[in-house]
Amino acid sequence: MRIGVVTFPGSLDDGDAARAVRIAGGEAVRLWHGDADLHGVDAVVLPGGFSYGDALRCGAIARFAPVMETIADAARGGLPVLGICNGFQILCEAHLLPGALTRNQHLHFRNRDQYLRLESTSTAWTTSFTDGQEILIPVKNGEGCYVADQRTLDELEGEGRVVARYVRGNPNGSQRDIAAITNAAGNVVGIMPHPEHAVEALTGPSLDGLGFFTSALRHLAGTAAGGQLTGGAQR
Amino acid sequence: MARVVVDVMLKPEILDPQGQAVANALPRLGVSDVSSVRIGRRIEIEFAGEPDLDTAREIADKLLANPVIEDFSIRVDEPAGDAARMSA
Amino acid sequence: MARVVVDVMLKPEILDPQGQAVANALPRLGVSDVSSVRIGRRIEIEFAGEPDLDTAREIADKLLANPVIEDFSIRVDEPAGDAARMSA
Amino acid sequence: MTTQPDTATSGAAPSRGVPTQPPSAAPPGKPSGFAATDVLVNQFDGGPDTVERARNTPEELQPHTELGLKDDEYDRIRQILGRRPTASELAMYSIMWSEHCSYKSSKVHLRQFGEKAPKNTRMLAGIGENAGVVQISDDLAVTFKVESHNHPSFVEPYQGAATGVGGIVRDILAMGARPVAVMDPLRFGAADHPDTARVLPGVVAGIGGYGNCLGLPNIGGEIVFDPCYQGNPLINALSIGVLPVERLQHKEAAGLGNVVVLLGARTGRDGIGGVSVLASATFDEGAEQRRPSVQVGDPFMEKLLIESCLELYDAGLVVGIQDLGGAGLTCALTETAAAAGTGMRVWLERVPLREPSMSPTEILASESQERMLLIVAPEKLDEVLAVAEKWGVWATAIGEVTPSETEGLPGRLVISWNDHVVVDVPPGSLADDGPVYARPIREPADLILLQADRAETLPRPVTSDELRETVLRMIASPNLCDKTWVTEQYDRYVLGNTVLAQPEDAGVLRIDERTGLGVALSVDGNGRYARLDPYQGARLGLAEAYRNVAVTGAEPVAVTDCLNFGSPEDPAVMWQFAEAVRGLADGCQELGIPVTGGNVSFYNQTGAAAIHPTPVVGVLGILQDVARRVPMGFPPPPTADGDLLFVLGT
Ligand SMILES: Nc1ncnc2c1ncn2[C@@H]1O[C@H](COP(=O)(O)OP(=O)(O)O)[C@@H](O)[C@H]1O
Repeated sequence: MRIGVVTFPGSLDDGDAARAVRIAGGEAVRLWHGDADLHGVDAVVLPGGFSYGDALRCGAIARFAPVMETIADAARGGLPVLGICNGFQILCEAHLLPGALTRNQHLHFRNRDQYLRLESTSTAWTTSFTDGQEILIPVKNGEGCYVADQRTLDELEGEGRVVARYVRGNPNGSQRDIAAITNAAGNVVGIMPHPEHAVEALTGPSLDGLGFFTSALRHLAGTAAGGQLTGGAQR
Repeated sequence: MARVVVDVMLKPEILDPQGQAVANALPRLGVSDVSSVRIGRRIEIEFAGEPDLDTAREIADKLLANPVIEDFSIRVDEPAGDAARMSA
Repeated sequence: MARVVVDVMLKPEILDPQGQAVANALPRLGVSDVSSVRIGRRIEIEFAGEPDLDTAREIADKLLANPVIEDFSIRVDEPAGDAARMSA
Repeated sequence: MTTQPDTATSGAAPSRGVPTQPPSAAPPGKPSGFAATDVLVNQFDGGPDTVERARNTPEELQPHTELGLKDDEYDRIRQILGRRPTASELAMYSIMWSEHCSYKSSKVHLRQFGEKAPKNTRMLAGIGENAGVVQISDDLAVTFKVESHNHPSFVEPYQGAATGVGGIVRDILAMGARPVAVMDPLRFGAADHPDTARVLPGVVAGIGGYGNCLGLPNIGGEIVFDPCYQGNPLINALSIGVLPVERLQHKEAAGLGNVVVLLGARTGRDGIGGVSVLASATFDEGAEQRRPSVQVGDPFMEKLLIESCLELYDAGLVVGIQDLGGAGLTCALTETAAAAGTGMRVWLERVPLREPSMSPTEILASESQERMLLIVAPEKLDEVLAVAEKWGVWATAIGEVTPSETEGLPGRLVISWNDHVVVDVPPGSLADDGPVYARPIREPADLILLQADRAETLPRPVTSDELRETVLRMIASPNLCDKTWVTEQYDRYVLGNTVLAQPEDAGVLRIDERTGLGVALSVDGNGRYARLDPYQGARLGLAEAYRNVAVTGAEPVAVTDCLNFGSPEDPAVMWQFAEAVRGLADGCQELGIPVTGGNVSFYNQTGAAAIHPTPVVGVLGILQDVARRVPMGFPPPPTADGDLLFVLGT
């Protein structure tokens, strides 16, 4: 299975996302922001970092990169896409996910090991987890506070599209402790913390991040065999 | 000056922690009659030729403001009048 | 509205990487006649009573602007006239 | 010969051969707000001060004192040139002969590092290069160095600290390495002083803002509070990089006819007069006027600069490279030419500018960040421009390498600006032949009293209540308390190779995923010990860093240092400096590891009061198998049940 990892100018965790894909057993394919061709990948990761220096708003400019136009179309067609941190911000700016990520309430960049609770395990990126499972992965961001209007939030909750919530403390003030969400189809997931930094005992606080990448590989194997994504609503 | 100014502010219902932090610091400066502070962005767009409000509006709409959380207003820059620019 | 607006912009000689990045992105939106973009902050200070320019100036000087790299201008907010506020 | 990154996202074809500089009708340079800049901006009859004009007006008075040059230094310049210098030349000499660039007061002492250095086969580059390079396996080397950005960070904490990180990272990059981590030894005034509340959050946000955005994990540092740093905090920054041995780069501008390329951000009026004034003068009065000379950093541009340089190295497109740091183009042009012993011809009007009205002197003195100088073979130029275009950074051919001698005379650095020759100098006279001083040294008069006031005379806690109170007071003290508020603002995970970071004694990085090869790094210093005894204080700093590296399981192999002191013109400070250098050199000799590079920061004082002498020492160690690193915490039970504790040493 080939999972593309996009590099924008200013992407930083792209190498780490590619490493995580490899450790999970996939083939990582590096994609370049200026190249609209997805080179036949089966899924895409938008990595963390500061694309375009986070000028204006995080993700605001990356959204207009040639590769993003292709990815947006493919995502609407069901391509599994995982946006991590800056990637999550890009997905929101591109309107592939609802809401927005704003300045942390405490106004500081914050890097710590963070507990999350998985709340939707039927997305393309979370089937390796069990519902309600608590995991520990690093969070590191300055603008990770998830906001959306009440109706959107209620809709996300109602449709089971809140993928993960912060537990034992909310590191950035996100509304309803939201750490990760998905689109209605369950193929596009945005997550603020960094699963790619919890895939090796030597360098991470746990191996909990690996599940996101193995989920995608499992999901791809399933769809290749004719399986269907059930989406968040089926939870 | 062929300049258009776009002001982008958070929608009123969106929390503004930065503005809040400034407001909270005011009593220490001895200021007590401020009821709220909101912090947004001011973007100055310089055109090569004539200032073009329509283009500016399109830029603002697509790029400068995020409609999920922000409103914007747009105007051709009038030369500084009463407003004293201070080089602090 | 008892509101004072403070505009804070980088001094002209100071590098504005944000404005630069936005200007560089404009051709992707099909915009080619913009020669430069500068990004600053717009701060709205709401007073409980009368808007107080002197207080606002002190707040701007001490809290809102970094005098080493920024200039600010300050004015009582005139009700939106020509400038259309758009809720995009 | 410019690539214009008009948009990083578009695939626009490089627009070559476009002169970026407006024609000579440019308006005269306007003062940038910094008093000494007015002195630098020396315009005559609408044109700059040229070599020809200097020949014809030998008696013209020049403001050398205002630029920090002593009378005899000025006389030497006239002697070297056989005429008075032009305004641009004068500015260049004042910058290159400043304490910061010439090491004129420290050179005679720093020699010991070389003289006492143990035999070493690992060191591929040492003192005199941008950073020391240490071979750690058959095919890999690391380069590391610590530097100060003290004065700029006091003036403008965020940008000062941010550009401090940016500067040291470019040093590492210039050696051919990919920067892989940073560390930040910091010293502030009293924790409860109002100005500390201004400086500390700004500094921390600046270091985090720049390092995080650059994608470099922060793997350690120090935060020390002491009133002696109140008016003069110490902001030191360390960076480490990794390179394949054969990718080692050099700064020599070798190869007649090779092209001199300026890569990176456009040049603005940042920090003009910064090096010579901020870093080499006492920092008490006039801070207000100096403010505009602060530099503003753009870590996004630096990230692009890193990626483009690495791509250029790997494609073998670079003959020589030098970062632009404190002294901007002046330093980069003279050092690359002097190192190769060649001449150089530069056309200044080709330099891409942020402000078209800049004068040639300002262009030469600008400390704009995120720039590198490349020496490129002419046939490779197009490829170099294409790489720059790909990453969206400016690349401009601004000059060429000229013969090392013509008609028996050594090569010259000739710089013109719109057909006016504004500089014509032997490059070595700027880079290598600066003044050297053996400054007078005298033991501080108060030292005997200070040493007589021994710790044994302090009251001791005796009762258990007193003991309890002492312990609580100690763990609550700013120098010992938890530093999470600071370290949480730094990304320690990015790049995925951080094995140990805060709050461990040393940072540990995996260098090679295949073999498990790793390194450990620690920076330490203790100004209070050094104040009591600079010789022992420096040795203790070294020993502490050495121990911190050793306890992770690494073998310590190399040292870098940042020597933060008061004014070298004060014999007592100079004595402290001499003693500290002697102590560090002796310590390194005893431990058998070399000093590979470092930095001297003088004039750290408020009024006449110098800071404590503060040598900060970084030690690098190698772990053959990084998986065997030893963290400092006890493993949680049940793993640790029944483990025995030992105390080693005396
Ligand atoms: N305290 C020191 N110990 C060892 N080497 C030093 C020290 N201070 C400066 N050096 C070396 O002197 C050379 C010049 O230093 P510096 O001017 O800081 O380099 P750069 O040109 O990168 O700014 C460098 O090679 C540096 O490593």
